Formats: sequence, C-alpha cells, structure tokens
Amino acid sequence: MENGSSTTSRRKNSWKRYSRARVYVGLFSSCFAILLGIVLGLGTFTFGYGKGASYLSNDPQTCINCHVMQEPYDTWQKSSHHNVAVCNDCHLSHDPIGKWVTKADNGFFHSLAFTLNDYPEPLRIKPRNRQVTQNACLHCHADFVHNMLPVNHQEETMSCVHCHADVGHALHARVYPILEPNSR
Amino acid sequence: MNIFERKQEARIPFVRLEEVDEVSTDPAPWGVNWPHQYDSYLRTVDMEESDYGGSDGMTASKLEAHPWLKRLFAGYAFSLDYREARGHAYMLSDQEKTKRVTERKQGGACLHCHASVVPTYRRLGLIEQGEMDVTELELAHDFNWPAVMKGFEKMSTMDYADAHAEIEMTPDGTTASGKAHPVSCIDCHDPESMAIRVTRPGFVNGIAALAKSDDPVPHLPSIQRWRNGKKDRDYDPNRDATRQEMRTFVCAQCHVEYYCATKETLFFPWGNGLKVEQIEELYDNHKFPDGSDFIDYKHGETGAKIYKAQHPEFELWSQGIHARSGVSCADCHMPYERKGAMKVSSHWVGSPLLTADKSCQTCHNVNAQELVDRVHIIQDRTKALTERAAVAMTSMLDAIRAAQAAGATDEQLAPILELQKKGMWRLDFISSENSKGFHADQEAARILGESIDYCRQAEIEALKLRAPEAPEPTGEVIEVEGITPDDKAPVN
Amino acid sequence: MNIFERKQEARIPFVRLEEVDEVSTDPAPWGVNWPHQYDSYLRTVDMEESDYGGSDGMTASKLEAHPWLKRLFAGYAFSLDYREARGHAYMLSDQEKTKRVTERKQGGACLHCHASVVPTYRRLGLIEQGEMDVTELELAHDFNWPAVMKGFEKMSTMDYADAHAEIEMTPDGTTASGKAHPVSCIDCHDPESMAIRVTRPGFVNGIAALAKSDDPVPHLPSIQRWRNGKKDRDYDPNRDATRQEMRTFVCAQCHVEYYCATKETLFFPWGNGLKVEQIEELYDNHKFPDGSDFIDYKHGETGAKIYKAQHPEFELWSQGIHARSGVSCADCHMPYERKGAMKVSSHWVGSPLLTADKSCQTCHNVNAQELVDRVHIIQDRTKALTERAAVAMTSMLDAIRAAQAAGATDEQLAPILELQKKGMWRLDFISSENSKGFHADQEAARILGESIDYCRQAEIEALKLRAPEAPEPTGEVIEVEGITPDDKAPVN
Ligand code: HEC
Ligand code: HEC
Ligand code: HEC
Ligand code: HEC
Ligand code: HEC
Ligand code: HEC
Ligand code: HEC
Ligand code: HEC
Ligand code: HEC
Ligand code: HEC
Ligand code: HEC
Ligand code: HEC
Ligand code: HEC
Ligand code: HEC
Ligand SMILES: [Ca+2]
Ligand SMILES: [Ca+2]
Repeated sequence: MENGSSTTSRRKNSWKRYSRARVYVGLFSSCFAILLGIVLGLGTFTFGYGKGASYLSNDPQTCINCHVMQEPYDTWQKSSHHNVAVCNDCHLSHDPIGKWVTKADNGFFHSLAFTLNDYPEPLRIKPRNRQVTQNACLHCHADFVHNMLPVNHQEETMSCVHCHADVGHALHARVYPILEPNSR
Repeated sequence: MNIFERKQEARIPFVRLEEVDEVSTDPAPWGVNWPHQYDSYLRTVDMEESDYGGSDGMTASKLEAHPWLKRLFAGYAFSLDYREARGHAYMLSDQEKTKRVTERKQGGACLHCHASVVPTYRRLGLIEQGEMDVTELELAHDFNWPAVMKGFEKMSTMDYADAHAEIEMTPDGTTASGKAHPVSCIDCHDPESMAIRVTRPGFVNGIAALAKSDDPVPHLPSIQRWRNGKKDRDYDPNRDATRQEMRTFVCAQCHVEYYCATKETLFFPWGNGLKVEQIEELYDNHKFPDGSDFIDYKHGETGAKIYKAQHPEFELWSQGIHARSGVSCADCHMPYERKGAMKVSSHWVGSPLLTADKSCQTCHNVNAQELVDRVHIIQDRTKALTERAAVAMTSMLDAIRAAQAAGATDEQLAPILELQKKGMWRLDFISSENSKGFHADQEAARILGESIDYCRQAEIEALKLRAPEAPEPTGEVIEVEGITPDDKAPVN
Repeated sequence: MNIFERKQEARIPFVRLEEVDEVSTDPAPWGVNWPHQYDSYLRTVDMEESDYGGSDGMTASKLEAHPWLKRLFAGYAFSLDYREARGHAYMLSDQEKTKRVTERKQGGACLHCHASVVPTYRRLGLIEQGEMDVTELELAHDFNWPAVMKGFEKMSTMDYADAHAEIEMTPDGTTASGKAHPVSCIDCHDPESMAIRVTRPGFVNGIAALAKSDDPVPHLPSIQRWRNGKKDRDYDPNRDATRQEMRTFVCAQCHVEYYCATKETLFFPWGNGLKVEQIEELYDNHKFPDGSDFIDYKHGETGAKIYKAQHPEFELWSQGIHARSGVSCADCHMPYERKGAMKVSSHWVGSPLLTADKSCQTCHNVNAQELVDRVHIIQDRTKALTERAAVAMTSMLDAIRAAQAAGATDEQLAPILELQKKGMWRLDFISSENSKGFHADQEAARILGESIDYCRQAEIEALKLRAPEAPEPTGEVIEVEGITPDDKAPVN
C-alpha cells in the first residue's frame, strides 16, 4: 500500500512536468516570433553556421560546432562519464516532451547568444538547465541514491554537484595544476 | 551555487520489520529496519586515533596534557576532570563517570545532550500539565512539543541524580521500565517518515532567538527567508529549515556553547548572533531570574567573573568557508558510503581524517594524505597560537595576584578583572572547540590574537598599579638618516 | 584536465610584423605583434578602485591613513612618504617622485624592480668585463647572464641618479639614445619564443638559495625535484620550473621582501625558507660585507635595530591554500579574457576583485559578488587585527621611552629592544603585504597574533624595569565550588 501511494505520487510528478513543458512550448514560439526578425536582421544566423540542427543530434562532436563548447567537450572527454554519458544524456530532459522543448529553446537561445556574442564568461548554467542536469543524474542513479531522495514532497534532494562537481566535465573544478600526478 | 533541488520524486517508504515510535529510545528495533546505519552507529564504540586526540579512544586527560587548563578553570569543576571526547556510544557513561559529576553536584540539564531524553521530557511535562499517570501509549503517540518544553524546564531544576532516575522510569520502546540510552535514532529522526528532525528544546529556543537577531547568517538561508517573511510565529527549524541545513542542525543540538547549571533553564546564547564577541555581549547584559549578573564561576585565583566556553563547534563552523559554501556537518562527519547497490550515510560519527577519501575527496580532487596534511597545517598554527595565548594567560594571573598582594583595591582591580574575563573567554572558546581551528581557520587565529592582547593588557595594568608614575620621555627622536650611508661597503 | 592544460590550448601561433630582441625595452614594437596583450598592458594606467586601496588610483598616503606607520618607520625614509600601489605603468615615475628618493639618497638597486633595466645591466657588465665600447648589436644579440649579473652587482653600488642615467644611455629598441621604461614585455618574455622567463638577478639568486635550504615547498614541485636530483648546478628557474610555476615567478621577481641599500648587493632573504620567522632568522645571522650586523634602520624613538619588510606577496602567498593548490599569481591577476574566438591573458594587472568572474569563477562556481564578499570577510579580519597590533606597538614605544627616561641601562634594555624588533617585523610583514591577508588568511592572522604578543611583552618588560620587586602572592586559591549552588533560582 505504501508503494501504491508512492507510484501515484510519481504520476502526479510527471504530470507537473508535462504542464510545465507546455508553458515552455508557448513561451518558446512567441519568443521565436519576436526574435526571428532581429536575428535575420543580423544577417548570418548562427543557427545555420553553428549547425543549429546539431542540437537535434546526440553526437557531442556537434556541440563543438561552437568553440565555446570546446572546453566542456575537452574536459568531458577526460571525465568519469565520457564512456557512459554524452552531453545530451545530462543536458536534455529525459521525458518525451521536455526533451524537445529543451533542445528547441537551448538550440535557439544559445545560437542567439552566440550570434550576438553576448554570454557570460565563464559560462554559468541557467537554473532551468541545472534542474535538467539534476534530473539526469537521477535518471541513471535513482536507485543507487534512493536514500537521498526526499522522504516527502516538501523536502529537497541535495544537488548532486554539491559533491560531484566534475563528473561531467571539470569546468569550475577547483583543480591543482602543479601538484605532482600522485597527489590526485 | 544553490545546493538543493526541489521537485524530486519521493523516496519509497522503507519496509518496516519493527515498529518504532516516539518512545523508542532503544536503537535496537530501529536497527532491524535500517541495519546499515545501525551497524555504523554501533561503531562509535571503536577507538581509532588521529592527531590532537581526534577520535582518541583513551580520552586522555586534557588537564594533564595542558596544565595551564587547571589555572584557566581554577575554582570550577572543569579543573577536576576534563578529557578528550570520544564516540557517541560513550556519551552517557562518560558523563556519569566524570569527577565533575561524581565529586560535585550537577544539574539535570546535563542530560539534554548526553542521553536520549525526549520521552522523559514529555512524561515530566504531561505530569506538570496535571496528568496523573501517563501511559506508554500516550507517550508513544506523538511528539507533543508543549509537553516536551515543560518537561525540559522541569528537568533543568532537578539535580543530576534525580533527573537520571526519571529517564530510567520512562519506557524505551523495548522494556516498559526503561533504560537510559546515549543519543539514539529518535533524537535525529522522525519515527514515521525517517526524515531528520531536531528534538532538543535548547536548540529550538536558541535558533529562534538567533533568527530574531540581526546577525547576518548567509550560511543559513532559511533564517534569512524567515526574516523576510511575516514573522507571525517563531522560526521553527523543523518547519523552515532546508534539508541541507538540517544536516547541520541535528548536530547543533549539542555541539554548541551553552549555559547549563540550575540558576536558570539551559539555554544557547545566540540572541545577539553566533560570533565570540556577540555571545560575550549577551552574557554581559544577561541577568539570572534572581536578578543577579550572569556568571559561570568566580576565578579561583583572582575572583574575576568568568564565562565558561564549551565546544562551540556550530558557532565556529558558522564563521568558516565551509559553512559559507553550504557544507554541512554531516557532509564531512557522516559521509556517504557504498553499501552494495546503495549509498548510505555513515553513522559512525567521528574524525573525518579517518575517512578523508569519503569525507573530503568528492569535493577536493587531491589524495587523502594531502587533505590530512592541509588539516594539520591549520591545526598546527592554531595549536601554536593557543599555547602562546596560554602563556600570556598564566603570566597575567601571576601579575594580578602580585597586584592583589601589593594591596590593590577592588576599584583598581575591576577593569583588570574585566580584561582577564575577555582574554580567558576567547582562549577557552578556541581551546574547547574540538576541530583545533579547522572549522574556521582564520577566525580561530583572530580570536586567539585577541585573547593574547587582552591577557597581556591585564598584566600591564596590574603592573602599572605597582609601578611609579612614568617620567616624561626625554630621549630625542632621531631624524631620518639617508638610506645610503656615504661610506659604501665593498661589493661582494 | 586542469587550468594549466586548458590554458595551453589557448596558445595560438602569432605572426611577427615587428622584430623584437634583447634590447627592446620599449613595448611599442611588441605591441604591433601582440596588440591584445599590449592594449591590456596599457590599461595599467587606468585607475579603478576596490576597498582598502586595492588598485587605488589616488595613491593615497598610507602614512596619513594609518598614522601609526610614522612611528613604526621612525628614523627611516618610509616615514617621509609611503603610498598605495597602483598600476605597472606608474612604477618608474612613482619611484622618481617619492620623497624617499627626492629627499634622501637612494641606491641604484632600486631600479631592479621599477624599470626595464636588464639591457643596462648587460651593458654595465660588459664594460666591467673590460669591453671598451659596447655596440647595440652586441647588446641585442643574446641575454648573456654572466654580464647581466656583473652589471647588476655594479648598479647596486651606484646611487640612484647615476643608475637612472645609465638606463637612459642604453638603447631601448626604438631610439639608440634610449629611454627608461617601466616593467615591459622583455622582462617576462623571451623575444624569440615569447615563452615567459625570469630576468631579475635578485630572484634568480634568491630562488637558488631557497632550493638549497631544507624548507619544504610542496607548492613549488620543481624545487623538490631539483633537491632530489644531483645538485651539480644551482636551481635555475628558467630551466627547471614548470610553466605554471613561471606564472608565479615572473611576479616574484619584484613582489617580494628584499634588502636594497648600498651596504650590500640587493638580495632576497630566502636562504632559510619563506616563512616570516625563517627570514627573520636569516637576518639575525647575516653580516654585511664590512662585518657589521645586518640591520635596515635604527628605530628613531628607541634605537632598536629594525628590519624593514616590503611587499612579501610571494612569501605570504606561499603559505596559503591557493599556492598549495597550485594557483599562480597570473591565474588571478592575469585572467584569460575572450577576444573573439581566442583567449588571451589580460595584461591589465590589477585587483582581481575588479574581474572576479574571470579571475575566480573559472574555479569557484559562485557569483562574483559572493566571491568579493568572501575576500572582504578575510580582509576585514586582517585589518581589525592589524589595527589591534598597531595599538600594541605604539603603547610599547611609549613604555620603552619611559623606561629610558627613568634611566634604564643598555644591558637592561637590550632584551626589550629585541622584542620590539620581533613585534615590529611581524606587523610590518603583514601591513606591507598588499592583499590584506587574502593570500594566506590564517597565516596572516597568526603573524599578527605573534606581533601583538611580542609588542606587549616588550611593554611589560619595560614596565618591570620601573616597578618594585613583586611581593609574594598571599590571597589563597578558592576551592572548587559545586556547579549547582543549593539555593536554586525559580525556573523562568
Ligand atoms: C550555436 C552554438 C552552440 C552550439 C552548437 C552548442 N552550444 Fe551550448 N552554448 C552556446 C552559447 C553561446 C552558450 C552561452 C549561453 C548563455 O549563457 O546565455 C551556451 C551555453 C550552454 C550551456 C549552459 C548555459 C545555459 O543556458 O544553461 C549548456 C548546458 C550548453 N550550452 C550545452 C550544450 C550542448 C549539450 C550542446 C550540444 C547538444 C551545445 N551546448 C551546443 C552555444 C552553443
Ligand atoms: C555526467 C553529466 C554531464 C555530462 C555528460 C555533460 N555535462 Fe555539462 N553539465 C553537467 C552539470 C551537472 C552541469 C551544471 C553544473 C552546475 O550546476 O553548476 C553542467 C554544466 C554545463 C555547462 C554550463 C557551464 C557551467 O558550469 O555552468 C556547459 C556549457 C555544459 N555543461 C556543456 C556540456 C557539454 C558540451 C557536454 C558534452 C561534451 C556536457 N556538458 C556533458 C553535467 C554534464
Ligand atoms: C546516461 C546515464 C548517466 C547519467 C545521466 C549520469 N550518470 Fe553517473 N554514472 C553512470 C554510469 C553508467 C556510471 C558508472 C561508470 C563507471 O563505473 O565508470 C556512473 C558513475 C558515476 C559516479 C562514480 C564515478 C565518479 O565520477 O566518481 C558518480 C559519482 C556519478 N556517476 C554521479 C553522477 C552525477 C552527479 C550525474 C549528474 C550530474 C550523473 N552521474 C549522471 C551513468 C550516468
Ligand atoms: C554530501 C555529499 C554528496 C552528495 C550531495 C551526493 N553524493 Fe554521491 N557520493 C558521495 C560520496 C562521499 C560517495 C562515495 C561513497 C564511497 O566511496 O563509498 C558518493 C558516491 C556516489 C556514487 C557511486 C560512486 C562509485 O564509486 O561508484 C554515485 C553514482 C553517486 N554518488 C551519485 C550521486 C547522485 C546522483 C547524487 C545526487 C542525488 C549524489 N551522488 C549526491 C557524496 C555525495
Ligand atoms: C569541511 C569538513 C567539516 C565540516 C563541514 C565540519 N567538520 Fe567537524 N571536523 C572536521 C575535521 C577535519 C576535524 C578535525 C578532526 C581531527 O582533528 O581528527 C573536525 C573535528 C570535529 C570535532 C572533534 C572531533 C574529534 O575527534 O574530537 C567535532 C566534535 C566536530 N568536528 C563537530 C562538527 C560539527 C558539529 C560540525 C557542524 C556544525 C562540523 N564538525 C562541521 C571537518 C568538518
Ligand atoms: C545528543 C547530543 C549530541 C548530538 C545530537 C550529536 N553529538 Fe556528537 N557528541 C556528543 C557528546 C556528548 C560527545 C562526547 C562523547 C564522549 O566523549 O563520551 C560527542 C562526540 C562527538 C565527536 C567526537 C567523536 C570521537 O570519536 O572523538 C564527534 C566528531 C561528534 N560528536 C560529531 C557530531 C556530529 C557531526 C553530529 C551530528 C551528525 C553529532 N555529533 C551529534 C553529543 C552529541
Ligand atoms: C549543549 C549540549 C551539552 C550539555 C548541556 C552538556 N554537554 Fe557534556 N558534552 C557535549 C558535547 C558536544 C561533548 C563532546 C565535545 C567535547 O568533549 O568538548 C561533551 C562532552 C562531555 C564530556 C566528555 C569530555 C569531557 O569534558 O571530559 C563530559 C564528561 C561531559 N560532557 C559532561 C557534561 C556535564 C557534567 C554536563 C552538565 C554540567 C554536560 N556535559 C552538559 C554536550 C553537552
Ligand atoms: C546525530 C544524529 C543522527 C542519529 C543519532 C542517527 N541519524 Fe540517521 N541520519 C542522520 C543524518 C544527518 C542523515 C542524513 C539525512 C539526509 O541527508 O536527509 C541520516 C540518514 C539516515 C537514513 C537515511 C538513509 C541514509 O543513510 O542517508 C536512515 C535510514 C537513518 N539515518 C537511520 C538511522 C538509524 C537506524 C539510527 C539509529 C541507529 C540513526 N539513523 C541515528 C543523523 C542521525
Ligand atoms: C561538499 C563539499 C566539500 C566537502 C565535503 C569538503 N570541502 Fe573543503 N571546501 C569546500 C569548499 C566549497 C571550500 C571553499 C573554497 C572553494 O570554494 O573551493 C573548501 C575549502 C577547503 C579548504 C581551504 C579553506 C581553509 O580553511 O583553508 C580546505 C583546507 C578544505 N576545504 C579541506 C577539506 C577537508 C579536509 C575536508 C574533509 C574533512 C573537506 N574540505 C570537505 C567544499 C568541501
Ligand atoms: C587566488 C587568487 C590570487 C592569487 C593566486 C594571488 N593573488 Fe594577489 N590578490 C588577490 C586578491 C583577491 C587581492 C585583493 C585585491 C583587493 O584588495 O582589491 C590581491 C591583492 C594583491 C596585490 C595588491 C593589489 C592592489 O590592488 O594593491 C598584489 C600586489 C598582489 N595581490 C600580488 C600577487 C602576487 C605577486 C601573487 C603571486 C605570488 C598573487 N598576488 C597571487 C588574489 C590573488
Ligand atoms: C619589474 C617589477 C615587477 C614585476 C615583474 C611585477 N610587478 Fe607588480 N608592481 C611592481 C611595482 C613597482 C608596482 C607599484 C607601481 C606603483 O605603485 O607605482 C606594482 C604594482 C602591482 C599591483 C598593484 C596594481 C594596482 O592597480 O594597484 C599588482 C596587483 C601587481 N603589481 C601584481 C603583479 C603581478 C600579478 C605580477 C606578475 C604577473 C607583477 N605584479 C609583476 C613591480 C613589478
Ligand atoms: C624587489 C623589488 C623592489 C625593489 C628592490 C624596490 N621596490 Fe619599490 N616597489 C616594489 C613593488 C612590488 C611595489 C608595489 C607594492 C607596494 O607598493 O608595496 C613597489 C612600490 C614602490 C613605490 C610606490 C608605493 C610606495 O611605497 O609609496 C615606491 C615609491 C617605491 N616602490 C620606491 C622604491 C625605492 C625608493 C626603492 C629602493 C630603495 C625600491 N622601491 C625598491 C618592488 C621593489
Ligand atoms: C609582469 C610580467 C609580464 C609582462 C610585463 C608581460 N607579460 Fe605577457 N604574459 C605574462 C604571463 C604570466 C603570461 C601567461 C604565460 C603562460 O601562461 O604561458 C603572458 C602571456 C603572453 C602571451 C601569450 C598569449 C596569452 O595571452 O597568454 C603573449 C603574446 C604576451 N604575453 C605578450 C606580451 C606583450 C606584448 C607584453 C608587453 C606589452 C607582455 N606580454 C608583457 C607576463 C607578462
Ligand atoms: C585555479 C583555481 C583557482 C582560482 C583561479 C581561484 N581559486 Fe580560490 N581556491 C581554489 C582552491 C583549489 C582552493 C582550496 C580549497 C579547495 O580545494 O577547493 C581555494 C580556496 C579559496 C577560498 C577559501 C580559502 C580561504 O582562504 O578562506 C576562498 C575564499 C577563495 N578560494 C577565493 C578565491 C577568489 C576571491 C579568487 C579570485 C580572486 C579565487 N579564489 C581564485 C582555487 C582557485
Ligand atoms: Ca558556557
Ligand atoms: Ca626588507
């Protein structure tokens, strides 16, 4: 019976996500309408140059169509996950609708930012996308970290990257450049 | 970087083989349901060593290791017996055995942090509230904060032996007669949901007082949130705190500075803030219910009014970079460990230096030895400065006693004894804190620097009482010479 | 993958439009080849502010901001004029203008760190080696360390004006007559390969001496490697250091404690190690070539022999967690900035607080304001402790002068003046260090704590000289009272 209650809770949860997703779709299309004009005005639209379509593929290679993705890519290759997870495993929502929404709005807005050359340096993930990555961790590790899940819906789960900052790539990793290898 | 994520799917409730409820102070039945945590919890009887008595099993006497402590505590029970801490399993028996209890009268409040005492608070509270005989069912039924608070206040008026006896009269979930247990699952967990919670009235009152203060606490975001809210009720950690904060608060129920004698109900002095000078200021302005000035003891050698500091781990941690970065006590002292296909929190609470790989390495990408070395660098600096402050403290005492022998009046001595109090309070604050400065390294050094200054100032003022008026300085001040004297030395 | 490797990739081949060689102290031609770096280098004339005078453009007088500095430096040229630092572009003109130079005779060695002086060293060296007329071609041809060393020693014997004139007689790559420039590309870069290099004899000698010492330097692994090697030659940073170490060494050519007057050739006192007490010990045992004891100045008020500390940024950084973690000066002070598709090192060297995102966020995943706040917490603690130490220092001076006025003998005063020296050395070490403790926060607090202790001890000893013998303490020591007085106060 306890199990029963928790499965219903799961269903409730994914419903929440679904409705959120719909909001995005709406938001996305309207932004698109407005911004398309500006962007076309700018001439070469990076979505083409940057093979914006790459956002629709799973091959990390396609991410580095934009040099700003080089560093994540390089550090990902040395990360504990490069054999087991590609960019999109962590940066795309794992439920059918959210997935395409994330692709669409990141693909669009990152292309835009790239075109306008307007983005923070170093890059900082946006809260929305951070939630995507957190869900991704759980998508693969939910069972292993079952103990860490909230005991009720009021409670939170600690952010995985609070402790595992560089599983995907050492971007803000507090690294130790000159220490001898054996000090790692 | 925000360190929690909401909107996660909930944990599937545990399958329970044994029922546990609000009287289950005996950990054994919990252990049947959660064997991994129970096993590691039991390991707190183990004694492994790390430097500076971290997790030292011998509980060597600190008084023998640092004879100056005897003079620091002169006139107070701590000068009879003061030892290294050890594992949670020993907390009750060590308290029963200390000369501070066996050779001096102590208050019932002592048990607040040394026994699984909450059901007893509840029972005493219900009695205070006029119930004739309190049934086990009633005790087990729910937490009942009002009753717990009442019982807590009641026990603060009892003496240690009577209070201890009351615990043994309270059922513990297995035997109706009851048995006193050290800290147990029920002290940190809700038996219904297993969520972590705080159960200690001293902490609940103390943290609410802190929330009311205007001390900025960026490391405790939920307090900031409460302050920005309507404030129509007190800050309540069990309702308001984030899970990550709770991973610290469960420890802050005990690892804090406290007042705990029978002139007043046990309290944590956080009404002005958590910094050493804010706590001092609170004591300076505090009056006992009987109207007298707050004091812990009159110093045995000089008669100064002294405040005793005890293990302010939570307070010092609060000033450190880890707190500021959202790193909780449990992150380091209860690291996750793999148990088969699961991750569980180690309940073998002890020195993180013994588990540096799990406690530190997930965040710090260096080998365990390097991490231990870094801790030792910090602790060695703290230790050297502590010994320096101790020398200043003892030579201050000699100077004050000399001034008294020379017939200095109380009026003359008053400001000097005030300096003594400030100097000793700061030295005790850091030497009674158990991380040897690691929890906030620069803050620990700052406090010791101030301690040295106040002790030396007291010594100076005491000397001045005996020295004649200073004569007018006569020696003239030499004019600046050129940096380059004309007689040049031959090069090489 | 770490910062170091990442930066390696940012390296991009460059085309040379202008030839630059070993006389090119004028940065302009370099700027044609490397416009991005040149542009940011030129920005060092900009003046933006951050607290505590970081990158303060006014170069406010530190003497006016902290009057106690006048008494600290009494009898020494620093008491005439001592200001906030500013951008590299000003280093030469600020030196020419300081009253320390205009109103007192100074040595030629001063230019070691304030001008692009190496080709002049080479020219003077060649002359010393007996060459009649040194051609520009010969000067430009190669670095020639032996000649540079000779010229460096030569200039240490000149006085400031003559040395300055020599620089103007040396070609600078654009005009044959030459012009004196502040630190320039050639001081940190090999004109052939653009690799970073060190060019300052003071540093090369100093770091070699450090390598010979047994001070553990885990933050400088190449020194550890050299020590484990055959040691058949001196440690040579340009051959032995890692690139990441070089990113610190280029700064450590100047941002270090030094001796720089004319009684001896300029040197960095690292022969015993880099810690404050190791440097002190080296000075204690050091003799000038003329056989006299090492000293910077006789204190104007007391006659004590004082060591002057100057900007020990490298030494303090060496004791900090960033050094221990392999974080170089350039990582924070010359962060990478995006220039279109490539990343270049910012040559606008200044306060990282003005570029916290680029300087810190590469490693710390928190917002820029939070990083600035963390720095301020550390600096505020350091500042408070510094002011406390300053009070102890001045009241020490008063007490010593009183004792002198009371007729204390030199024998009596000797140990007191020794304490004064220790206390002042430590205070100066931290107050002349320019990060306000950030580079090694706990170490800075430890040093100030010791400074307070030594100054107060000196005051005490000076008082004792005037006070009568201390009487036997009479007051008996009160026995320990029970913690629980029997008269219990009513609860609440
Ligand atoms: C069209 C060029 C381009 C491509 C292709 C690209 N990115 Fe990005 N990406 C950017 C830019 C520009 C930003 C900075 C956006 C900002 O911060 O406003 C960015 C930021 C991000 C961020 C963090 C900022 C945020 O919005 O949360 C993530 C995560 C990310 N990219 C992942 C990816 C992944 C995964 C891929 C491949 C599937 C990819 N990117 C492909 C240009 C690109
Ligand atoms: C194993 C999971 C994982 C993989 C694989 C992964 N990332 Fe990430 N990435 C994360 C997480 C988690 C964060 C957010 C870190 C945080 O919360 O600060 C992140 C953040 C980022 C950011 C924003 C920068 C920042 O630190 O905020 C970029 C850009 C990014 N990833 C790009 C990529 C690219 C490109 C790839 C593939 C080459 C990739 N990631 C692969 C987990 C992953
Ligand atoms: C696509 C599935 C997938 C995703 C998404 C994923 N992981 Fe993993 N992770 C794995 C697998 C498979 C392994 C085992 C790899 C191995 O043993 O080498 C692993 C290993 C790990 C490890 C152990 C290795 C190490 O780095 O210490 C940690 C920790 C970890 N994951 C954390 C995370 C976190 C945190 C996230 C989200 C930011 C995440 N994982 C996202 C599949 C995933
Ligand atoms: C408070 C720190 C902390 C947080 C937060 C945390 N972990 Fe861990 N995690 C650890 C530690 C410590 C270990 C290593 C346990 C061991 O080695 O026995 C670990 C181990 C793991 C492993 C297995 C590593 C291995 O050796 O195979 C995975 C997978 C993992 N964590 C995933 C996660 C995920 C997913 C989250 C977020 C829900 C998370 N962690 C949050 C501390 C943490
Ligand atoms: C970042 C890691 C970290 C955090 C967070 C932390 N500690 Fe510690 N703690 C340590 C280390 C390291 C030591 C030194 C252990 C030693 O010397 O053996 C220590 C020592 C202690 C000791 C003395 C241990 C002994 O063996 O005697 C106690 C008690 C303690 N901490 C309690 C706490 C409490 C309570 C909190 C939260 C308020 C806390 N710690 C937060 C790392 C941490
Ligand atoms: C109910 C009070 C109480 C609570 C709650 C509590 N402690 Fe303790 N703790 C004690 C007492 C009492 C001792 C000393 C036991 C002794 O020496 O007999 C102790 C000892 C310790 C020690 C020293 C252990 C050793 O091996 O030397 C550490 C470390 C410690 N506690 C950390 C924590 C942490 C972390 C938490 C929270 C997860 C915590 N404590 C919660 C009361 C408590
Ligand atoms: C607010 C919580 C709290 C209260 C109240 C408290 N203690 Fe403790 N006690 C602790 C903690 C935490 C430790 C472990 C840290 C340490 O040893 O400093 C400890 C350690 C001890 C120890 C072992 C180390 C030592 O000091 O020799 C004894 C004995 C002890 N307490 C006795 C007492 C007595 C007697 C009282 C009542 C006067 C008392 N305690 C009141 C929290 C408390
Ligand atoms: C001093 C406080 C304290 C005591 C006593 C304590 N726990 Fe815990 N326990 C914690 C903390 C803190 C966590 C981590 C909770 C979180 O992160 O949500 C935890 C987590 C747990 C969890 C969740 C899974 C996990 O491992 O993280 C279980 C189950 C658990 N404890 C069982 C027990 C049992 C059984 C006992 C008694 C034998 C016990 N605890 C005693 C503090 C305590
Ligand atoms: C959950 C993450 C986390 C854990 C666990 C952790 N740290 Fe840290 N530590 C940090 C952060 C964050 C900082 C602040 C600096 C930074 O942002 O990197 C820090 C700073 C430090 C520093 C430098 C600050 C100082 O006081 O000098 C030391 C040393 C250190 N940690 C040691 C340890 C040790 C030892 C442990 C284990 C007992 C530990 N840490 C556990 C995250 C962590
Ligand atoms: C981890 C980052 C970091 C590293 C590494 C570092 N510094 Fe700093 N430095 C700072 C910060 C932050 C300040 C304070 C700036 C302020 O107060 O405005 C500072 C201040 C300074 C100042 C005074 C700046 C001013 O505006 O007056 C100097 C000079 C300096 N550092 C030189 C060095 C040298 C030389 C090294 C290497 C030996 C070094 N720093 C290493 C961060 C760093
Ligand atoms: C040739 C000597 C020399 C070298 C090499 C040198 N500096 Fe300086 N630096 C100076 C002098 C002299 C000043 C003071 C200039 C003035 O105040 O007129 C200064 C000033 C500074 C300041 C204060 C700037 C401000 O805006 O307040 C910082 C920060 C600094 N240096 C950092 C560095 C770093 C980092 C390096 C290495 C990358 C470095 N310096 C290399 C001599 C040098
Ligand atoms: C070993 C290198 C070095 C030597 C030798 C040196 N300086 Fe400096 N000087 C610096 C650095 C680095 C700064 C910037 C940091 C600071 O201001 O503390 C500086 C700052 C200054 C300033 C500006 C701030 C102030 O102190 O008012 C003046 C003026 C100055 N030096 C004059 C001199 C004179 C005169 C001499 C010779 C007696 C000299 N310097 C020798 C490195 C050196
Ligand atoms: C105080 C020392 C110093 C001075 C003066 C200096 N540089 Fe640099 N420069 C550095 C450091 C440190 C680096 C980083 C080198 C590395 O990481 O290998 C660097 C890097 C460079 C690079 C390599 C690409 C990059 O941006 O990292 C170029 C090109 C360069 N500098 C040009 C110049 C020019 C042109 C000048 C004169 C206008 C100059 N430098 C003056 C210290 C200096
Ligand atoms: C190249 C990496 C790197 C850079 C750049 C860097 N840090 Fe750190 N920082 C570290 C590491 C590593 C530690 C040690 C703790 C740890 O291991 O995380 C640390 C520790 C700290 C601490 C805690 C130690 C202390 O003294 O309290 C603070 C605060 C801090 N950094 C601030 C800064 C600021 C501000 C800047 C920029 C001016 C900066 N850091 C730049 C890597 C870096
Ligand atoms: Ca107390
Ligand atoms: Ca000097």
